[in-house]
Amino acid sequence: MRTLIEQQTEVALQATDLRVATALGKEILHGVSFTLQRGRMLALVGESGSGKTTAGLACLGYFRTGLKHVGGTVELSDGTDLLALTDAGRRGLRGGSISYVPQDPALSLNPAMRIGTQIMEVLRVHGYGASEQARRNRLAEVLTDVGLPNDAAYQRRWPHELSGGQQQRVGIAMAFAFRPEVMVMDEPTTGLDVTTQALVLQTIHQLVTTHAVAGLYITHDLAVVSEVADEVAVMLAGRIVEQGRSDQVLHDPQHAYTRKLLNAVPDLAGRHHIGEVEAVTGAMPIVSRERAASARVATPVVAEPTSLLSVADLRLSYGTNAVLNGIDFELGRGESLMLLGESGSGKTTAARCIAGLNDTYTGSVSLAGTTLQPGTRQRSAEERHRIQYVFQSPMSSLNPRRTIGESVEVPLHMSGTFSRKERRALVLEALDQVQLAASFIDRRPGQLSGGERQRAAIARALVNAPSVLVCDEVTSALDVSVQASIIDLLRTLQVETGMAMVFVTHNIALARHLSQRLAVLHAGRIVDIGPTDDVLENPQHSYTRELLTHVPTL
Amino acid sequence: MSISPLDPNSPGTARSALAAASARFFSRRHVLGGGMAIGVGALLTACGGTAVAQLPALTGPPQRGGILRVGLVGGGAADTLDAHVPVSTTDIARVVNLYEALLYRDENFDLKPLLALSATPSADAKTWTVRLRQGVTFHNGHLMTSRDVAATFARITDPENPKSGASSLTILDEVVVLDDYLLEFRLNTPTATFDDSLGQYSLGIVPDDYDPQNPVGTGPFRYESFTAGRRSTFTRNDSYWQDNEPHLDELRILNFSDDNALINALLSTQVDAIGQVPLALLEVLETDPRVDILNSETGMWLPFTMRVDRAPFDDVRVRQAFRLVVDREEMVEQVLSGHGTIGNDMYGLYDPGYAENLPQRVQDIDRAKELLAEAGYPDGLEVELVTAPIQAGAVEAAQVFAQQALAAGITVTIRRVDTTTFFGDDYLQWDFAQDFWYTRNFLPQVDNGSLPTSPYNETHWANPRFLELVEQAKSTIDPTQRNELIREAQTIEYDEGGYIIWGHPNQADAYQRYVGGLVPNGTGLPLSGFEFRRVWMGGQN
Amino acid sequence: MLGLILRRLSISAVILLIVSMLVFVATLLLPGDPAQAILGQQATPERLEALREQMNLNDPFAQRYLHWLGGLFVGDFGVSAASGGSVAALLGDRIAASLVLMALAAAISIPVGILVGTYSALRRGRAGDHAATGISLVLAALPDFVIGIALVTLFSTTVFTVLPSVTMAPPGEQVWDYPSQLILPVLTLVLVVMPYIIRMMRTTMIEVLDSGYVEMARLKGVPERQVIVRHALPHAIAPVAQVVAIQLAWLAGGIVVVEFLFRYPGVGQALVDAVTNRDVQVVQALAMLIAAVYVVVNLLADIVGIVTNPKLRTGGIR
Amino acid sequence: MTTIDTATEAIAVPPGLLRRIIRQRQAKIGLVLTGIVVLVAVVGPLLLPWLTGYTSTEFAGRPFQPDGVFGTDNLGRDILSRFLGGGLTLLVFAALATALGMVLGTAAGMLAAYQGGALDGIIMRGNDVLLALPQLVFALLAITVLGPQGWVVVLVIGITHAPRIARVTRSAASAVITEDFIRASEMYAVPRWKILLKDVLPNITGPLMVELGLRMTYSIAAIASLSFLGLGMQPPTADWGLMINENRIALTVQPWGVILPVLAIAILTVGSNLITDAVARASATVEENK
Repeated sequence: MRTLIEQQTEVALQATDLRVATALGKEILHGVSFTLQRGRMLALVGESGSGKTTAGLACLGYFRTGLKHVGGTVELSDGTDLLALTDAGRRGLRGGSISYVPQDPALSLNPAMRIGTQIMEVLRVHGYGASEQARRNRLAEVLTDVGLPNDAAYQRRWPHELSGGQQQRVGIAMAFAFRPEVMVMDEPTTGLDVTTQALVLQTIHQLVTTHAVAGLYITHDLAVVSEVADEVAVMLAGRIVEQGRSDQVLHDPQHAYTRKLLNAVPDLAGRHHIGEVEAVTGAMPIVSRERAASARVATPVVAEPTSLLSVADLRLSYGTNAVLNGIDFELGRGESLMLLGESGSGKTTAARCIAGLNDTYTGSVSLAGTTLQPGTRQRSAEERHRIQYVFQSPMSSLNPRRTIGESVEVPLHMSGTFSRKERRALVLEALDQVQLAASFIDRRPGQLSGGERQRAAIARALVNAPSVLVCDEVTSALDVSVQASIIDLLRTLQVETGMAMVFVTHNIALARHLSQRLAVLHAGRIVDIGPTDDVLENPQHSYTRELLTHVPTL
Repeated sequence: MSISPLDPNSPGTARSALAAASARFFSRRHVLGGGMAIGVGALLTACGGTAVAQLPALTGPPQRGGILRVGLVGGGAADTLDAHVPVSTTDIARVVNLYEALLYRDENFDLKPLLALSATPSADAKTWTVRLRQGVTFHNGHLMTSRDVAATFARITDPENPKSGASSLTILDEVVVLDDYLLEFRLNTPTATFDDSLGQYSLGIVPDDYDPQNPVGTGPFRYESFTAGRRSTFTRNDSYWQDNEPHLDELRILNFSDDNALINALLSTQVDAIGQVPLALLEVLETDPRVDILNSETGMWLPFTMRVDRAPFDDVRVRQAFRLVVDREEMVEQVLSGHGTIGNDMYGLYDPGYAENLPQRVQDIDRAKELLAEAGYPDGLEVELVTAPIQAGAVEAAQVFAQQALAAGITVTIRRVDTTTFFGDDYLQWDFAQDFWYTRNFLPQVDNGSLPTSPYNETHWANPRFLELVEQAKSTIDPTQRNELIREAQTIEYDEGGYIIWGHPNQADAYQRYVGGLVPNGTGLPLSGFEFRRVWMGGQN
Repeated sequence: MLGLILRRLSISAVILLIVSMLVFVATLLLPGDPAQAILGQQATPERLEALREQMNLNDPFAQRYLHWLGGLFVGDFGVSAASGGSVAALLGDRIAASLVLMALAAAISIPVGILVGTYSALRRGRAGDHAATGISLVLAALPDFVIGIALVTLFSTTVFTVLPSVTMAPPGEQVWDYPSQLILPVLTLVLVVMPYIIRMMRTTMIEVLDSGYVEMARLKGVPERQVIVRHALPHAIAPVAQVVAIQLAWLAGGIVVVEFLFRYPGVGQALVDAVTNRDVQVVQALAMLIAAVYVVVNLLADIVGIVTNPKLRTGGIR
Repeated sequence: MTTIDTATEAIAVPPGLLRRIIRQRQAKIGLVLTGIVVLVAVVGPLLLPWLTGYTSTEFAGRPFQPDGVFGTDNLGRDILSRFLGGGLTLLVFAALATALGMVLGTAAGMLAAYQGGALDGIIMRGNDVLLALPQLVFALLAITVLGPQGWVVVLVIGITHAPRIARVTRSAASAVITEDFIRASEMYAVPRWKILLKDVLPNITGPLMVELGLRMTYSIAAIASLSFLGLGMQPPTADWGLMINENRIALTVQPWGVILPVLAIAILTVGSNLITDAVARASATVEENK
């Protein structure tokens, strides 16, 4: 708050003591206040469920079904309280002087309306310009503003004919068309690739500054905040816990939660620890006995330099659509390799081929010199044990109808060599390894948090003491603070058990926290591979270089 | 349902039996007619009938003029105007009014002359001399003579294309024209009751140049229009030979698909008279002040049939036991709502020779159990009863029988089949089933169902003494003597036969009170045997 | 788009073909000989042989099937064993009568159902919605004959006696010449069919109203009426078309009970009569007819789905 | 180490499906309604002839007379006795048909969803073929061929339910099968039948229970309809559908023979539909919480 007063800027919207409750009376916003100023961007940061979207929509006087406004005001620059207006009054403002950019344009664009018509609709509803022609001109103009073609053919396209980035630009164009005073953007870049995200962020920044729009940017991504926002408000469970200029908040956080949040953000440079584990790489050599021994948590030891897992000329196509175009890499014992790629790069497919979940590939996957059969069912029990796979979403990878114990036990059951008692002992041991109490054994996934579920899923992979652990985006579905704890766990495990790990991710910022080696996947090929530092500091491929320049950092 | 139109001796006795019979002879068309009556929807919704004052019954002399609209259930695309192949109820209604046979059965089931003045047998009963009524003209104006009669019988018995009546005329060798109004029917077998055959409605006399496309007869009404399965219209035959008849200007016969629609049509005055009303609904109709019921006792019978050549019914004690378990009064009450007379296990109810001397058989469970025990079933037995909706009341009778038989330790499993199956390949082979017969005298009935040579011997009855008596009776011209023989034969049937004849259903029709001239009729044909020549419209029209 | 429609069309054709095989094979399971059944007691060996020849009963199975199938295309459904007449002649008027019944029921239940369903969705949670969903829940549970008998008891026989409960056009006239007789059968069908349309319309509308693009439209400041008409309704059409199709197809089968109840002279009653009499040719013809109605109606719904979905229309994904 | 979890991640344990069903008002109403009718149907036969003086097939008087509490039927039997004795067959047959349909449909649907490919194609096209004949028409066709017998009715109603259940099962199972825990089981080479039984089936109980209720309602309706058409239960069985068929000819004179069974069937189906709706709502809540 104090920082706002110093600014000599015009207030466009002031939210004071906003309170929102569910229809049943449970309050979910407990008095939120913030100010939006022309030409400046406020980032509303919080993890899922913090109430940030509800607060954002309240700026448009809109409450989703099941929610109701129970207190507080939203004053506009002319002093009117938006929340005191009638439905019609609010409607006149929405899309006009206050506009909204939705999180998922794929869902928010009407699939049965041409994009030009959808943008024109805003202009018509609010009576932009004097004539239809004026509106048409504005439509073309705003499309150009957001960096899209503005020809008639393009305007006649259907939403499904656009890429995700283009769809989001249309969403922005729609929000910007009527030249609003205030724009509320709800995670507009979530789900976009880094490169696209960078371009969209740039567009937003440009629009907000050049047209002096007051922006509210809702996000969970602190790195993005540092790129776009002038001020930051950090939300936790329906309250703003810290608010201030973004450089101050990000570099000198006052509130413990902000600190925790920042601490958990992975960092491309590997400058700080996320969780309790220090970055793996940086100055460290890939494999270093001394470092491993001296580090607070040791880096794993590679006993034999020979490769444990060897992937050669892995290819896979769905029909004419080639997903993998020949992947080759080697993985040594105890080594950690990151497979980095954006969506569609084939990284998950490659991981699944290795684990035997995808049996239609050509090329070979060998474990300790033995070429494996493509499908898990063709592989021997021993081979299945030695390669384990952890799925992306812990919501999906555990059977909700089974107890954690039952799920974790499955691999043991299938090996068929253990008695009931032994199985239980092994399950408990695995739960202990992932730092879950023994009491979890009889719980069901529905009773667990996302982080706990992911731990349980990891426990299932560990129960057979594998040589290779393949982790497929295991943190992408988790909030950043939980992500840190999981990364922490994986590193610990790797050190303790000495297993090799393939870590598949789209998040390059995790590289230095996890992996000794880094492979960059693009369009089904590995374009760059080598020790993490080498690749990050001296990228060979233009794609890697582009990627690196677009990564948002704190 | 068996039998009738085709058989020589039973004039006018067939209704849906007819149907079934002809179903067997000409595809199974009309089994629906009477058979489905109950169970098909009905809701008597009066489209009126609320506060109409009770109309007085018609009195006084018949009035001339008016149109009579008659509703009947049955008929379909195969309906015909051909004088000699009537199948459905509506067919019969049409032929009775378009054509006339030599003799006919009146409402008391007495054989009366129609186009013939007399029919007399020779002493050996092998030659019958028929004297024709004079001055009768066909609808086309031609005078009816012996040649037309001879041509008619030639047409019916055409070996290439025998008509319905042919099967009862197998005893007929030739028809000899003696003069314009005198003929001789020469038979190959002595038949003292050949006149019965001549009284069938399916033996209507047609001109020698008869063409069914141009249906010409001597009947009280002449053909006007006809749509198969829907309606037919007839107009008065102004040159009809009976004095003052017919009274009506026009007669319309309308086909209905079911009882429900039929009754509603009557109540909403869309028709003036309807034939064959479900007996259970008579009371409802009676409460309507505008409607009169024609409730006729008949000699129709709806028997259970036991095959006397198959176990367990090959043992006469079992057959008698089954006959003794039936509570006939209850049968008539439950199945016919009381509208019927109880039976005494004998057919030919109106035959002058009917064995009225035999005691009425009544339920006697103890005796039945005894008989069963003697026959080797001390603990009762299980039988399967095959039933089908062959006639109103058939399936119901089966259920009542099953219930009554329980008391004697007889477990009756009812196997209900559809009529097509009932009259299918296994017809006449069922061990224990049902059938339906119209009013018929004893000898014609025996010809149809109780001889080894009969077309419908469903009980496989072949008692030698019985056969002997029947043969004798056939050639006995003296009625008293013949009746004596008949009584003797019936006694055998009564003591050993395969039929359980528990009752004789009434024929119930309903009509608007302004319709006059309808009288109860024992033949079993609805609406006074379809004799609409006597009907007249009172008051209205 | 055309390709998609053609594909659907050919799938429908194949389905009908298989149904026809199924229906035809059913006859082979019947005991007895159809020629014998038709001729009955009149069957002499010569006549039997002649009729068999005429009915192609001596041909191999496949050939008989093809002959029967070919007959279907030219409207030759064979000969009714019960009446001896041609099945086509038997059914001609009845098809028209049934179509009248179906068309009336559809013409009432579809628009009313859509309106009530939409109303219910828009008033979610309020009294009007509760009433609509409650009543449609109860109606949806009731078998058709229960609804029919309830209506008859109410309007024809016991409570009021204002409407006729059976259809009985005098011979030679058509059922629709007597509109009052159509009221109860049509009303029964409407009450049977409409709850499903209401419920589906409500569910679909609620889903659409909760969708991102409707929220977006509201956040754009689009007036509520325009939100519903332009953004919500078009998306509800395809799913509702499916339900309407299912209901229409249901009508094709459901009229059996309703026609039987009201003695309405349509194909449904003909079917019951034919089953009662084991009139196989008629049962076959009607089963094929009803299957064809079902398949065609579903095909139409699919086409509506394709046409209203720009993704499919422009040959996009899927 | 500490697990950092935000507040919302602490997920409230949803109460069991059954409890959530019972909690709904309409489920309670539905249970009461269904309970009454089931009680009548099950206990009714035991009370005969003690309560009414007649068994369900004994004669009490002439047809359609007002004797006794509700009068007599088309054959002069006591309507109340017929009614009390006539519900059990309907319930048992409906339950059997539903069970048959559920087993066939669930198996086919799960197999189609899980195996995919050609088997899926065959099963689903087979479904389409069966669906092309409306249930009643299919039943009538079967009855034409096989005759109106109890087992035919059960079989044909069960079989005609199967494709509809298979569709629902398939779509529910397809959603489950995309879940990673199925992939995990496959990875551990868990036998396929075990995956279907342990991983898939328990996760589609919600939609299956809805389907069970729905199919039970429809089975009751379909079997009663067939009896009503005279093509289901055969006389002299006491059966509600058949009662309506036998007695509706006299609806004006003696309405109880029709009204009693119609009421019972109406209450039964409405009750079971209310329960089904409650199940659907309850299992929808589960989905959201998952």
